[in-house]
Amino acid sequence: MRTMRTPPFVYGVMAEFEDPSALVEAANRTREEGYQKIDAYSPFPIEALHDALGKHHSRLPLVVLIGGLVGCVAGYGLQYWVSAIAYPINVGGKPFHSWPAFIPVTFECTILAAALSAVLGMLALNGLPMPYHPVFNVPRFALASRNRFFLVIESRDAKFDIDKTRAFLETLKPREVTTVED
Amino acid sequence: MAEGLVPNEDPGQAVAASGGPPVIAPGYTFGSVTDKISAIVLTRGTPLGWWLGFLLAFALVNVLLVSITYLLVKGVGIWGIDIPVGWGFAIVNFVWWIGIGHAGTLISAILLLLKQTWRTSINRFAEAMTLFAVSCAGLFPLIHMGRPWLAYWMVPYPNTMGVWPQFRSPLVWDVFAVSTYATVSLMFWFVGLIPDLATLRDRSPSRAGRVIYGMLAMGWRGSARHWHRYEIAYLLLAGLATPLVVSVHTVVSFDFAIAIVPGWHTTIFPPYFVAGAIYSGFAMVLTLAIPIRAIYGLEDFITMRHLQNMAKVMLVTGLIVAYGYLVEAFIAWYSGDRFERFVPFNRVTGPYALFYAALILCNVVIPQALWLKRVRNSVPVLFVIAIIVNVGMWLERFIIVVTSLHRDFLTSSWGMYSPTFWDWATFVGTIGLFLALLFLFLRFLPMISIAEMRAILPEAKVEEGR
Amino acid sequence: MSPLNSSKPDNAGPRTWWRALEERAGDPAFQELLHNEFPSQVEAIADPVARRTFLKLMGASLALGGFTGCTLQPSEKIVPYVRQPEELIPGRPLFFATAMALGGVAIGLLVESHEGRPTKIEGNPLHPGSLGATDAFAQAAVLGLYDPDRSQTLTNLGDIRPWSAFLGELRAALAAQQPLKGAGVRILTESVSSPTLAAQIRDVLSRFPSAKWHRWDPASGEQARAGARLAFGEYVGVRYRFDRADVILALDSDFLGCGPGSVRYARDFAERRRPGQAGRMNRLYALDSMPSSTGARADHRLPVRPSEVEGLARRIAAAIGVGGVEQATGSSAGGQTTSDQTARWINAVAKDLQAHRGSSLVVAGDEQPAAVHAVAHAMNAALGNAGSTVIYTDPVEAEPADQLASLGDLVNDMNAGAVDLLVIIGGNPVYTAPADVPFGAALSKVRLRVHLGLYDDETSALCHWQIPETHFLEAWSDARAYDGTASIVQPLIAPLYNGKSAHELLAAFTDRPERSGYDIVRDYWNARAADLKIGGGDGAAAPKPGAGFSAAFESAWRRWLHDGLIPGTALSARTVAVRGPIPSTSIATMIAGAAGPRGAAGGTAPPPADGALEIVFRSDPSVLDGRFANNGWLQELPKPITKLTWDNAVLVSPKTAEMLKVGGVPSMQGGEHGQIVSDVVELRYRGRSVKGAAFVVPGHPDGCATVHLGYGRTRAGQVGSGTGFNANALRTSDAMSFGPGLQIARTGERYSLACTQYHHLMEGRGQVRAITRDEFVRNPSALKEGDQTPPKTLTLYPEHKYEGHKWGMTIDVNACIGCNACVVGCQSENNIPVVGKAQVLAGREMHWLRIDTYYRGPVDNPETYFQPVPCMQCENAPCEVVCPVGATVHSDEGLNDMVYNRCVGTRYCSNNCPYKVRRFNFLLYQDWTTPSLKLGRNPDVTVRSRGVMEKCTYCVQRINEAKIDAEKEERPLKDGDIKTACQQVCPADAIVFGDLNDPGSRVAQLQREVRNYALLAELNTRPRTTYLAVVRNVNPELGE
Amino acid sequence: MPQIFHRSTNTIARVSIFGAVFFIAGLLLLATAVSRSSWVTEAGVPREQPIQFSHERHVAGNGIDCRYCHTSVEDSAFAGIPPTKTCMNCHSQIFSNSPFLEPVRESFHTDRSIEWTRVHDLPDFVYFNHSIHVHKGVGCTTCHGQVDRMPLMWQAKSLQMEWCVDCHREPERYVRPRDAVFSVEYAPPANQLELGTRLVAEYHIQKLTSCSTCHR
Repeated sequence: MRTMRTPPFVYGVMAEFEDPSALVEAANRTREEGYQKIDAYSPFPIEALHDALGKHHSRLPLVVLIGGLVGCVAGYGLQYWVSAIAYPINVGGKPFHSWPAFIPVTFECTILAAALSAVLGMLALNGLPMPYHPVFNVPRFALASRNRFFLVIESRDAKFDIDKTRAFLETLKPREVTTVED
Repeated sequence: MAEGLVPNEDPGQAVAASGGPPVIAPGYTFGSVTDKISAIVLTRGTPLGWWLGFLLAFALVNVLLVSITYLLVKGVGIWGIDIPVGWGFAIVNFVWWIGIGHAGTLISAILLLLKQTWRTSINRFAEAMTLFAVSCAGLFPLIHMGRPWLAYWMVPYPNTMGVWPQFRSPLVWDVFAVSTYATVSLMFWFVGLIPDLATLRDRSPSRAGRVIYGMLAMGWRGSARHWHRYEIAYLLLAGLATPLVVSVHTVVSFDFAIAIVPGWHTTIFPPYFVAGAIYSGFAMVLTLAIPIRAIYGLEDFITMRHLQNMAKVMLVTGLIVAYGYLVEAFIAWYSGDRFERFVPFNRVTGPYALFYAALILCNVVIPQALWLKRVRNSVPVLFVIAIIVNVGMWLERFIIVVTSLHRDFLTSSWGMYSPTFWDWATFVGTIGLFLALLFLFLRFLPMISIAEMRAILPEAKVEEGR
Repeated sequence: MSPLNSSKPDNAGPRTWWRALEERAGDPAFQELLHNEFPSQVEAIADPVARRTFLKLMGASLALGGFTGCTLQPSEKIVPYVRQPEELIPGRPLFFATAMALGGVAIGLLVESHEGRPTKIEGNPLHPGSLGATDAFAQAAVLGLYDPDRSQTLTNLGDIRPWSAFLGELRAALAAQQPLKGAGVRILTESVSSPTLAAQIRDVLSRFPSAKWHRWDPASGEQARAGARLAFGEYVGVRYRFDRADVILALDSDFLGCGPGSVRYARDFAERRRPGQAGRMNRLYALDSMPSSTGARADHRLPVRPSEVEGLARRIAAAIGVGGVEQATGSSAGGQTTSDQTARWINAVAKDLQAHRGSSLVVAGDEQPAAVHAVAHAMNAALGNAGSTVIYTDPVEAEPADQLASLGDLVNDMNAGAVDLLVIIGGNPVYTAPADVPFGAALSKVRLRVHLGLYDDETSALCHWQIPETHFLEAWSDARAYDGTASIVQPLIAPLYNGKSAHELLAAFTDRPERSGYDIVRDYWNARAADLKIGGGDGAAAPKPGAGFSAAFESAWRRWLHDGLIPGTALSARTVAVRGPIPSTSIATMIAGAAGPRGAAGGTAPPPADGALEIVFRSDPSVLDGRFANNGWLQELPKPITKLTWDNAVLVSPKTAEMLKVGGVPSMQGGEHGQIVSDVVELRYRGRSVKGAAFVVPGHPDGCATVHLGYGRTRAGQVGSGTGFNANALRTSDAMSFGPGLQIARTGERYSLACTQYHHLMEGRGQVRAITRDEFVRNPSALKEGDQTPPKTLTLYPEHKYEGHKWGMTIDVNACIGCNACVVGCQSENNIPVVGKAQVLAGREMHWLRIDTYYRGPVDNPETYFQPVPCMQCENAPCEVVCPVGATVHSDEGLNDMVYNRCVGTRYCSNNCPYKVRRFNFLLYQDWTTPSLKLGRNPDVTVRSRGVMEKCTYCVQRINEAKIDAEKEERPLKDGDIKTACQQVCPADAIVFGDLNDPGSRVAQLQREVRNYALLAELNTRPRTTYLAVVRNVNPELGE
Repeated sequence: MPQIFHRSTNTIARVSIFGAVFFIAGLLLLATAVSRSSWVTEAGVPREQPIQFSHERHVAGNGIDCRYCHTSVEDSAFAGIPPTKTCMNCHSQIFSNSPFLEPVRESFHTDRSIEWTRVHDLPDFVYFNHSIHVHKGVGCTTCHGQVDRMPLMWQAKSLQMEWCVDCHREPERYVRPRDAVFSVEYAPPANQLELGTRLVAEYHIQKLTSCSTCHR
């Protein structure tokens, strides 16, 4: 995705907060300020935060639905083809296409496919795995998985200007503001 | 929707509302919760007790390996099975383990959907327990075959013979159900682990730890958008796992209900198997939770509240199971079918009467003590009852499998079954396997979901517009 | 050395095999081997090079079978003939007629041979003693032939020696005897029915006038012989005509189950019991001691101690006005003490017999004393049955003798040191001799002891020379059937172990010691040619071997071999008269003494108060007198009634067991279908004692215990040694079949008996349906009462259509006598393994076809029913639906196919089979290693390996064979073209197989009969195998 | 905390995850391919024999009919391997002292059979009957290939169950007129289906796919 550039390159500016409320507050302020390319990091999910960053509808449920349907059709199709077309055999006097007996497997296939698409879909949409990420360059960011809350304004943002942005973030009474290098 | 992990009301109020002890002791912060739980994993020295426990379990694993090797060399004839009783310990243990494997997913999924915040501190190792139980269970259908090396024939794949599995057979349903269940449970467990893996990555003192946990965490950084999709996915999984968990034991019960064997061929089986599964599952969670919280000093996280709730669930499911026994007998009588009628009679008066009596005692009589608050409040008593229920549920499966088969239609073919040394060795061996895996889990992964614990802390509450 | 050299190219029969051997004999390498190492030829034959057959022995790669598609098969060799026999088509079996003699009476057989390996034995339809059926012993003979434990080498005191060495010593001994006219020479044989052998012995006796010929054969009707002599003053052959008998009284006789002619008798008897012709149905009364097949089929059975039979017989005789029976010792006439029930019984029987003069029949059991036989003869005479239902002839056996006395004399002579040379031809007298006849001890006093036997057994151990005897499938001989019809016994294979036949051994006494059995037999019959009205047979003097046989003889000879019998040799009827009063038997008196007047009271008379019991000796239904002890098929064969395998037991009635406080309980392992843990009791009798496990038999008379002979062998072989206990140790010459004064004491020990069915009650599950004849005539539909067969419309699923063939089977429970021939026949046809006692104990026996035995009525005298249960071939087969890999599915003709190579062994099918007819290879049961056993297997049936399920296939290999032949001949299959193995051997013709889509087929007709019913029909499995209900011809006077 | 992973790991991680999917799929495909390959079936692999016997020479060269040696093919399940005698019928005159034929002569004189290596080896639980196939118009070359072009014999077809079942399902695609069964020149006509359908009716050829047709 990124084109070649020579580091050090500024990924964005990061502000660290003590508690979730502060972060949510900061996020709101930042959007009001007109920043678009922002992201927030917290050690546990904060619903309000997601709203603050701007709601966007997730396509994940659709992915799962499709996955489930595919699994369902594939599962039943396989059984039908095997028992009625590929090698029809009289089993205990039952008809070749004994649909009631095919329900359990169809169900399991549905669930399996749906579940797989849920997990893989989530990872894909989140762009995971991504072991390397610029924010990790900030030493204190390790606390993002413990008890600290971070807000990042990315340099991709139209309004981004390293000094102005830093200044703005300082106004949000963060514990500390750092430049995220890439 | 995404409130899933966040208590929709202040836990303090929740306590007030539901009465009884809180789901987490007061005075904890994000930091302290994180440190306390991750410390168990990240500690440098491994406690001696862990070593002892693990080595014991590992010894039993070797018993398992030996008995499986001998089995492969000689054949299933080393077990006590015969004609008419073609299924013995192998299937009994299979159903027992699978049943135990139900609590994890149930606690994680169903309680999640029901927004039961008390689940948070037990779901992690309940899920782990599920995985380990299922892997023990999965072993038996394989090794109980006359020619286990051909097990892959049960899987549909294009082969040079142009033949396929026979999809009318419940055993094929089993293959799909159990493998699906294992896969989904694994994913559910792993997805839940991701944020905690990130925590371990960030806190691990050793480079190796950072790298390994880092790889597993897949670069999780707690981005708000990620959290959003993460919760959707988690909820969807929960929604899928719930019918799955019900279907799995239903399918397992089909192994019997589909057959025409009197004592098996009954419609009550699916619900009563599922209830039994939850019953035994919670019993096993209690059996494990009680010592673990004591040993690792987690009483603050796994509080009396949890134990009491699990006790209540056991009481309910236990009653459903008891009801199952009643209906089974009633239907047998009501059917007017001489073969069906004979089964309950034979269970009560036949050569296996003692086992049946023990079953009723363990599964129906003793658990009634749980009606008493005093009992629910006494940890040791709960522990004992949980173990008794585990035994009882094993006996139930023994009764279903053996007493139905040993005297079916033609009196001329009536026979008996009794396990051999190798039956026992294999069974004990799987218990060893289960414990060994559990010990490894306790040592290398957070046994309580840190992220979710943070979410139920009071300080996690966000006051808007400050 | 072998008959090859003399065989002529135009001989009928297996000459091609001979020729192959001839080459073998010519092979110098082989000659050499022969002389230094005496290799068993089994290996030679099993090794593809020497075995001139390319068809590999089936099976060996089934173990790999699973991997089809993902493993390489090991490269295999094809080994063609060097010179291929003319009429042999590779891959197609040949059938040869021969005969098997047992107890001096032969049954005609057809033997199936694959590339020179006999694999399956069938009855010879042309043979009067067989009519196409056989008994279990004949079926098991194949295994006997290939038994690796057979005596394989000629040994002298254990050292392997060549035949020439033996000849040398024998000739020397004979030379020494010449001046003494052979005074020191003794020959001991079993009952001899082979005319050739008899002639040879006579020849020897003529060379050594002072030599003696003794006979001892525990399996031949000793007492019947004595009885005939007692009645008629001479030995007489007795032959029954059950086809002519309306009313039959069996005096403790199991004429259906065992004894000469039983196979034929079963057929004749069954023919007269077809309820289809209710008018022709016969009625059978049985005085029965140890419950027997005959007792089970009887319309009225009275359980009595053997000792009581004589008294009752005499009273019945008296009641029908036979003279000369009363003045037996007082005991037997104690009518006044008789219970009314018995009295009623006796009167009813007497009345019925009298009502059928000329068409009634009284049969005395072989184990009954001479007097009873005599009384029976007297009754038959008085009833005018002689000549109609019972035919008297010259004895079938050559020169019958009082064998007990004969053995006694021999022992005395031996003890007196008068015997220098004893040649024991067959048999195992050291083991079978009664306890008070110290044969073994006396034997050591003989200077030169020679034993010709199939096994290196107890007798061989005490002899200088052990000569491996040829199996009857290996050697030329001849034998007479129950009616005297002679058959040529022709071999199907060269002796596997360089054995010698009795003929060849006796030839050693003559000046032409190297003559082959083939020449001897041929020359004998050539000499007989004249009296057989065969032109040109040059009469008296036997011609030079191989020298000019007339063309007429050659053609006759060929026909004899082809037909399996020599026409016109049946013994003709003659009239004999019963002489005067019949003295009472010593035993009866003894028992009267012991038991007091009650002894003869019969029926329900209580046992002697002093707790002393009566002991009853019977030859075992499976191993007979022990001669079949090393035959795994027979050892594992569940004995009729008791269902015991691998052991004999002390069989007592429930009452007696209660009195003795003994019995057995099913163990947790195996249970009712496998392991019965019984009390071990000590039998004390006449100062001798043995220990055995007690076993309760409903219907067994009170106050006596039955023990079967033939067990407790010490040198039977790997299979037979150490099974059961030796009842001969108690048997004394004055009470050979029963005697008083038995004491039974509990030892406190327990012993596990392998019993395949211990629960004999039907629990109201309708396995067997029975009805009386009168009811059947009045209202046949009464049979259908309580029938819950669901209507075919009761299903959501559409029917499967079966165009073309639709195989089905009916089994007539009314005809089945539980003789087990079908079980062994099935085992032989389908390569069913022997699993051994331990596995039977675990409830894992492998028989595809089992005979369930059910009781109805009072435990002291229940009605007994035999129900053969093969796979039902259900149309809605429960087993198929649950198989995950489709290893058992339906064929287009409605067969429930079992595909071994697809089976992964979940055993779900067996669990779901309501008939429990499926069998599982829990361990590796097949013997993959022993070469000789491989030879005996049926190459048309897969040899199953470990971990796969198996079951009855309706002999699908036979179905396919017949279908292919019909297709090639472009003709439709005829009803009867296909016979399943069980159907073919059934003496009672109880099993019928055929095409249900052909309305004319027998099976279709039978399934339309009102008696037809399906087992567990209410389960809607729609079995293709159905049963025909029992119709019992009850005497209204006695009622049910 | 310093960055643990290098930038490249992102790509590596994703590639390896998706790669794994395709890798496993590939393995399965390979397995199915191998199980049908001649490495497993040994189809098309000439077998070493004790004698350099050439069907090419005897069939194409001398035009000997199949049945001259494989005598029982019309009567028995087994087509028959010629006894040494059959070889000697000719070779007592022709090439009577060729070194190649020494094993034959040796067998004939010492009366020890020649040990041929089995080329067409069905598993022992499969019961194939030559006579009925020949009778129903299945030509020798249909299964055994162009024997007349095989210097050393090899197995022409896979002999795997799917191959058998293929013909048992649609015999019309393979059967030929009875008189052409033993012909090695016979080539299926353009209208095979039409001809086949006619023959199937004419010869009463059933489509036998029941297990017990071949497995007992």
